[in-house]
Amino acid sequence: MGIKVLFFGSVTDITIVSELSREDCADTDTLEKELLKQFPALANKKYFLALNQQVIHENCPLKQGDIVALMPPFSGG
Amino acid sequence: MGIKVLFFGSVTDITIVSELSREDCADTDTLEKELLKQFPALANKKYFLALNQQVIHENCPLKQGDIVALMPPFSGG
Amino acid sequence: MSSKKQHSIFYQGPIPAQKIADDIQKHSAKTNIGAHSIFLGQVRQDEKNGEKVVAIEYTAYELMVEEKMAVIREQFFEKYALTCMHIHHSLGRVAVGEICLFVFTSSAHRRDAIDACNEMVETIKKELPIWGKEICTNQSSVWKQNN
Amino acid sequence: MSSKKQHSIFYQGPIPAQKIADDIQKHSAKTNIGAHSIFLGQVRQDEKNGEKVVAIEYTAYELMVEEKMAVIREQFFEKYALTCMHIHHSLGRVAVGEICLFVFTSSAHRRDAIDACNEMVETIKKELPIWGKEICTNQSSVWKQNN
Repeated sequence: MGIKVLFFGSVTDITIVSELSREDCADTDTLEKELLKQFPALANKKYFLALNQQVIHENCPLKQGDIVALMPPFSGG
Repeated sequence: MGIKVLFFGSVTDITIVSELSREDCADTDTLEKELLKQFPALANKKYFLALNQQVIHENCPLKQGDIVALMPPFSGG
Repeated sequence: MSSKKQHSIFYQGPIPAQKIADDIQKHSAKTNIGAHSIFLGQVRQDEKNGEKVVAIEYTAYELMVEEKMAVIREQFFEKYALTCMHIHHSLGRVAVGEICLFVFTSSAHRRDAIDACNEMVETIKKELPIWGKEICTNQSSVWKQNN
Repeated sequence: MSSKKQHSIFYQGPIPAQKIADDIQKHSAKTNIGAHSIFLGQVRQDEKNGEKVVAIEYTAYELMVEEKMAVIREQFFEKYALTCMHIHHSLGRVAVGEICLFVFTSSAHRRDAIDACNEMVETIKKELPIWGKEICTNQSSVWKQNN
């Protein structure tokens, strides 16, 4: 089932796709490094990470079925 | 044209009428004394006076055409 | 639709929900608006001396209300960056569950509409010569008191 | 009509004024309500890089919004004496002049409805993963920023 990565808002201007899958990944730091390699423009982008719908502020281990989201600052309302 | 006296809210429970006219009256203090004679229960009633739609806190001279209102505390909304 | 036009705030009987919808709809043409704030007063089924309230009957010193509102309206448009402000208060009988007060403010940014709406509700209750008489199931009545 | 029932806050496209009227009307049966507070967000015709905004396109991390709203809703019902609270946010395209946010709180006494409504508007803008993209006359677009 792998790890699902979701992109939102202005992050999708960089990634073009709104979603991709990784077979496997040890933790969120590793995932971010891989994403930066794939989408170098993310380096200049302000965004938060959410793991399974919870905002995270430090490295978290990943397991099969996890969902990681890259979210720029919210602008609802 | 005289002086018009208006009664509002719970004051009308005492006066029954909502309006009356005085031929003539020197000032609001005199008017109040006359009204208290006519409606003694007003003595125990909390109310404000308005002269020509302006709340007044002291004695004011009256002239023909003036409108005096006896208003209990407001309870709109 | 002029924002500062003065007309009577009084509405005979309850204010229909449909009027609220129509008033909101009218503002879609005002494209500088970003926020609307609305307060609605609804007649609550209180108990007075063991009897249930079934309606409130509103009376007012209408001329004085209009004169005061003209001044208050000017003050609000000076204090807040409002696009428009509409106020409607019922006169006569309003049954439990029906709307008796409708305050509607609009502005480009939300703080003006919200703050003006809040302050207007307090101002109406404190400053306007309007009286409510709560009518109970047994036909008894109690003059409403604002807190 | 259960006050704490959770259902999606999302509404596809603009929120019609008629829906607001219908929602208000439904509350006339709740006779313990004395006050309703409503906030409406309307898409404003801003200018971005000299181009007029014609619409905002909203997207959201819907699953996360629903999970967050369930928690926020519980917190609000603990903090405020609310009879009910209804929140609707548009997804997709909302043109200038149309309604994109509808917050509706009700309570016996006015302070609870008013304070909860105000706080909810701020909470929605700060806490919910929703994004607005302003679409301009020349088809250019700018990601909206909340202040």
